Amino acid sequence: MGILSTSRMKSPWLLHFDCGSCNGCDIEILAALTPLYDIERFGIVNMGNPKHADVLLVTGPANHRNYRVLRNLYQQMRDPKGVIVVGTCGCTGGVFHNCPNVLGGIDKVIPVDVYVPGCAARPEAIIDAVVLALGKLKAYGK
Amino acid sequence: MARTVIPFGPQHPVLPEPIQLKLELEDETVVGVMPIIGYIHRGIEKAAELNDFRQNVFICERICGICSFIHALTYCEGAEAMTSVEVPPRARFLRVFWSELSRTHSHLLWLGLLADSMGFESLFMQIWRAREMILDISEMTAGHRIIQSTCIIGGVRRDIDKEMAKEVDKRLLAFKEMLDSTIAPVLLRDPTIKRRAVGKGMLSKEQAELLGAVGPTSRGSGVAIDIRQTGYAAYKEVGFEPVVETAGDSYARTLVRAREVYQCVELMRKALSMMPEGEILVRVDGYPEGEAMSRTEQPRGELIYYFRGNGTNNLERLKIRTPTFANIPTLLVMLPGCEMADVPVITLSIDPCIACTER
Amino acid sequence: MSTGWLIGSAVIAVIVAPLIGGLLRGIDRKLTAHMQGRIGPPIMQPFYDVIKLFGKERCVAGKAQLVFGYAYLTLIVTAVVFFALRQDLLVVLFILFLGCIFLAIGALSVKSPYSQLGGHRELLQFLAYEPILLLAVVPIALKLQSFRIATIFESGQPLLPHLWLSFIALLIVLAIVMRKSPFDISSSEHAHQELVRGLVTEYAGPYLALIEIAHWYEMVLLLSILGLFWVVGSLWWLSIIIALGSWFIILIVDNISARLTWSWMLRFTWVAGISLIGSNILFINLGWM
Amino acid sequence: MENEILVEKADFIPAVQKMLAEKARFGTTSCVDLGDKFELIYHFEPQESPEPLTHIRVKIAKEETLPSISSMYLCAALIENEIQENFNVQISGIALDYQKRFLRSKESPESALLKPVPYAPKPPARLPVRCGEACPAGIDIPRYVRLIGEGKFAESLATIKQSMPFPGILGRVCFAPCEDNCRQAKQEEPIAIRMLKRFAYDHASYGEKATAKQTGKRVAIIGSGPAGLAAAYYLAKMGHGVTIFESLPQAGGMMRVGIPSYRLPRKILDDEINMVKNLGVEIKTNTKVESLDTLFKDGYQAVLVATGAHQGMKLGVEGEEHPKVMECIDFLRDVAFGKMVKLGDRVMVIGGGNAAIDSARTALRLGSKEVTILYRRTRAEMPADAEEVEEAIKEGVKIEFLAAPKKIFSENGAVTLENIRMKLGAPDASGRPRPEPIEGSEFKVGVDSIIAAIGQTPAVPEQFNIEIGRFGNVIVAEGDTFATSKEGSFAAGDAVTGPASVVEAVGAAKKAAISIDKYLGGKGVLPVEEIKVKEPTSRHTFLERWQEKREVEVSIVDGSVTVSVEKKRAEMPCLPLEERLGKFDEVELGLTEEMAIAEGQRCWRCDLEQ
Repeated sequence: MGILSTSRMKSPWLLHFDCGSCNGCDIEILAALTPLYDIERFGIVNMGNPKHADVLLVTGPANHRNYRVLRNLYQQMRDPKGVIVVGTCGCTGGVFHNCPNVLGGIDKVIPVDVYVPGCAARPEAIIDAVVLALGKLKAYGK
Repeated sequence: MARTVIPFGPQHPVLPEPIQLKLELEDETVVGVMPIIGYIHRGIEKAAELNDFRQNVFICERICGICSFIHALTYCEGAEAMTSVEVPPRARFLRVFWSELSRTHSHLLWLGLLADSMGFESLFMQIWRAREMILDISEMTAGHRIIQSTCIIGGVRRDIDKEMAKEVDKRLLAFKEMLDSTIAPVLLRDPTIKRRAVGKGMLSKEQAELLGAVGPTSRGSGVAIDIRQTGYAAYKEVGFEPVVETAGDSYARTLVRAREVYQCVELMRKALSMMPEGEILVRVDGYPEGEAMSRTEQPRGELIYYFRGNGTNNLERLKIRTPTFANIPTLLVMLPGCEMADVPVITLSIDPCIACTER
Repeated sequence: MSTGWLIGSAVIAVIVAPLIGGLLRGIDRKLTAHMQGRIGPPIMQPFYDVIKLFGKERCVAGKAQLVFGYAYLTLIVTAVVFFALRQDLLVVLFILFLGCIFLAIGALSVKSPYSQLGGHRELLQFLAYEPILLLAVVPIALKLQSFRIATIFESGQPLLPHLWLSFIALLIVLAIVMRKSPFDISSSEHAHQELVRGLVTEYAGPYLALIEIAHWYEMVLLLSILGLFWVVGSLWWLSIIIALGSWFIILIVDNISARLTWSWMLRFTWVAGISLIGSNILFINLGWM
Repeated sequence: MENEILVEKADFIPAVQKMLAEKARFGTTSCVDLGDKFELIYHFEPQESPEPLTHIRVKIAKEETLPSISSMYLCAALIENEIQENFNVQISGIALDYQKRFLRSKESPESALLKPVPYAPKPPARLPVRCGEACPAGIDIPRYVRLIGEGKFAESLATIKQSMPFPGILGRVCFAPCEDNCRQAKQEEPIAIRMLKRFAYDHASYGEKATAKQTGKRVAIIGSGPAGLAAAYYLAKMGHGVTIFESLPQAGGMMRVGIPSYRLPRKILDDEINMVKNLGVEIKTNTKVESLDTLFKDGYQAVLVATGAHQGMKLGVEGEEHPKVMECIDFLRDVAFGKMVKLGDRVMVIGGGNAAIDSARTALRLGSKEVTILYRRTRAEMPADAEEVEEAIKEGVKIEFLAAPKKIFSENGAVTLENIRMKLGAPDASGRPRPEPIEGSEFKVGVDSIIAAIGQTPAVPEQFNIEIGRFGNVIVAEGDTFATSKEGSFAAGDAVTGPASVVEAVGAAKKAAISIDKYLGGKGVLPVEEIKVKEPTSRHTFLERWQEKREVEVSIVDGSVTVSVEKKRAEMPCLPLEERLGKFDEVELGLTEEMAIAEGQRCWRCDLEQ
């Protein structure tokens, strides 16, 4: 394992986008930053700038209005990058599957690497998912 | 510098949720603002017409993850009114308990975000650490950290026995102690916080009334509106008095919420101690017919549901008016004239919950 | 001191400075996390970040920005070299200023409104601290009758007892350069800011890494200038303690305050900084210090 | 649903206007698609929340256009936009059109909404508070208590001075109706408002600044008691020349002759009188006014009669003329002026008011061994201050409740008092239970002196030629103007109300001074000093919830005690009992700075929120 892939493993920067969730997962992502879970232990930082981020965390189902924003964000991110969907509704549509304005899961818009089910997903599960997504970053360029 | 238009959102780290504010800037002074909403519209009102009226509880709960219990409670109150169900008293007290639990965690979340938007990271961390204590209570009593999912039509699904009530009480006291020792002094005394919040985002009492502001936003301007005064669930028995500040700035709204956290703790402890023995759930027969309104006080303000049923399994119409929806127009008064650096603080000071607003 | 020795030390400075800077950033993040009740990232984290950024896809918003970014790094390194060569302190500072201006122009050269505002604020920030930094040199020169760093080394007496007022003013500058609360207005260390790290919004991948390294150089240079206040023969290690001590004070202040606005910053730094240094100069002239 | 109003499209706007006129709050609008029609339900909340909502229901055909109500209720614009988008209902003239991305559409007028507000925090509007309303002098109590809590003693004193001239006196002797009305008393103990007033006087100084131009008018005031002095103070400040006529050798009235010096040291009294003198008021002592007409002849344009109530009331029992029976008011006056009064060892005081307590405590200080108070009712009905009663009991005064004198006669060379036991009956006109004698329960007590302290009445000379009320000998004065039946003469204080308190006299004198100023052609505006302090922009309560323990060192004459002042009312440090007897030193020592600040911070600040 080269120093570059080690660094990639150790420094995933996050971008969080709320794609129409109920806030439940969003606040759990924020909670993962805070003292009890302290996601920064793993070098994970919430960046807020797609150009700097490595991992995109999406919550909620895609809808007719925001899927363009989501796609835009995804395209602005630089390789290597990974996408994690947090919450059941983002995975499949979940409880909102028959809502008129909902397209369905995030994977209808952009490719997804890791799915985190749960309504709302627990912070432990989110940290776990980020670590799983690192596998993709590690394998980049090989 | 000429006029610049800055798209504030929909994806922006200060806002956990997508709302777009098109800010027109002159140098760094905001001269115009245009909120653009609709990024997370899911069509829950329509979906509620497609589902069985009993299932709707679960979808209403997921209108907003922060105050999910109160959404479920409002739906249930309306549905119970339409099906003429009398909720057992113990269930009503338990509903008060979980409502206040939601409110506590929502206010703490907001206080944390406010500190963060001011760049006061260590205070943010402290507040969220205190919030974890509330989430632990939620997990202990309801089985989930944020979406309690205990309220259903006819009562509640889970009971809190004596032993657990004792434990909850103990934890609430510990929580209060933590607030007293770490958070309240900083919020009250730190000069940098005051510099960022005092006098920022002024909303006078007249404007608050004119714009129909609700909840802490209006209470921070001296309008004492609190729907809990109507005495729904068991608020009448528990007793309640709204918290009001008069200054009308961001700091006043902060204080309203901070004081409400203390009030919530008291209400929770009262609800648990006054709770009578008995059933927690009654059987619901019949289908919703006619019309009903139900109103509750969310952490952000007044929540209004309008129901119309036609005697079948499905509702004919469900209309939801959320508090943030009523509070967004106040941004048009508060933002113009402020500095760009104050935009996050002022925007947050109405505690926008976009997931609620857009349903 | 021989020329060869000096050149050797300059080479060492160019290599070692970013290492020290990165390490300090790592310790900074760890300490901050501990102050907030968290565990925090590993100390080597800044290096992981930078190496990872080098491995990212290249993307640049405009060629011009790239040029300005490189210019920033080059000028900062030049300033470090001049410092290591014990040249004129004024020259070192002016090279540093030039570098900072290039960074701001780089941010202003792209169309993104965040970057524009960030660049604008960087210039304001620059306006706030550069006069202080420049003025702080004057009392040193008054005391030693020379602007040369070598003179300070040769003087044989510590400057701090005479110039502690200027030293305090320099602490404010350090806080601004380290982008710490309450001064972190143009590109916050904290991500949750209204400008989304405005200044460097449009730098991505390896270029962001370069900017980051330049920041490390800048911080080490500033700390070294603070260290100059006590470089005397046998107690030379005190200068390192002083530099690290001031760095630690900045960390604590960062953790107990919120971010304030640029207008406040400008007022504060000018009033506090200039009055501190002004009174220092006055006292020296009166012979009190 | 209840409270629904069904309207046609044409009546819709008038219906909303009616809601607006009733100041109802707009809640929201629900829209239902009925196939060929839309039904829109506008929900309004009546002004008195929490009332059930009122609903205005209007049905329109799908192609019809409904007028927007956003010109009346701006907040409705958002929901109208939403309905327009979701249901394709046509609504015309929405003030804020979010869909078209304009802040205002062309047809809507520019509204107040879009103007930025001035960016300065305003102090919240102050609400009437119970303590302030209870104060006869109308002092801004919450403000001065807050200022002491903030450590701004001089500003606090100035606040008191704005509405009352004698903080030194009233800080010691006021019966503090404010404390009885303190909202905090319901849960904890009331704020020690009187002690804080005294503290402000003791720890800060105040210079009189605002004085109006001289008017050249002259006013005579008869009597230099609290009412006379306060009226003189205000009239002098309003620019009139004031002369006070006092028949006694020293000024001060009842404050000098009725209140013993252990409660009100003479130095404080003299200071306050000097303060009034420094404003240019002339005080003529040993001058008895015989007639009001001579005053008018001497060139006074107005006269204020503030003669007080110095006539002791008769006991009305057999043998009352016995030489060993003294009027309490005469007794206290003699003591005040340093006359030797011989009481003997056993003293009996009859009565239950403050005067009785004062007499008893004075008697103890004069060397009497056994002092007993005889009172017809029980302690709960005693009109004297509870604190005073307590101090008196502490000092060794005995109180015989439910007993009344029946006969006084000499027996074996000593005075003997025959008393009768009483029981409480039905409430009388004053609301207190009427004492009724128990037949056959007479008992005898041998004493050396008897002090009658059952009340006083005003004694107004007949030559004054002013109307005297039928009951209680009081002067008849008009309620608002304090004018008496004689043109140009006014009256205030105990002479009008009968025996009352210092603070009531001061409050009445203030109003009388305004009235006199108006009579003399002035505007009746009291000159008030502006105080520049930072007003609170918000009510920082949850301070009170801090469980912070504040321990305070309190030093008492020698040695020191640690008092925890957390949440508790400050306790006034008092002179130890053994130091009190035989001396007339002041008993209350005054709060320390830490105690006062802690006490000031304890206030709930009801003036900022109810």
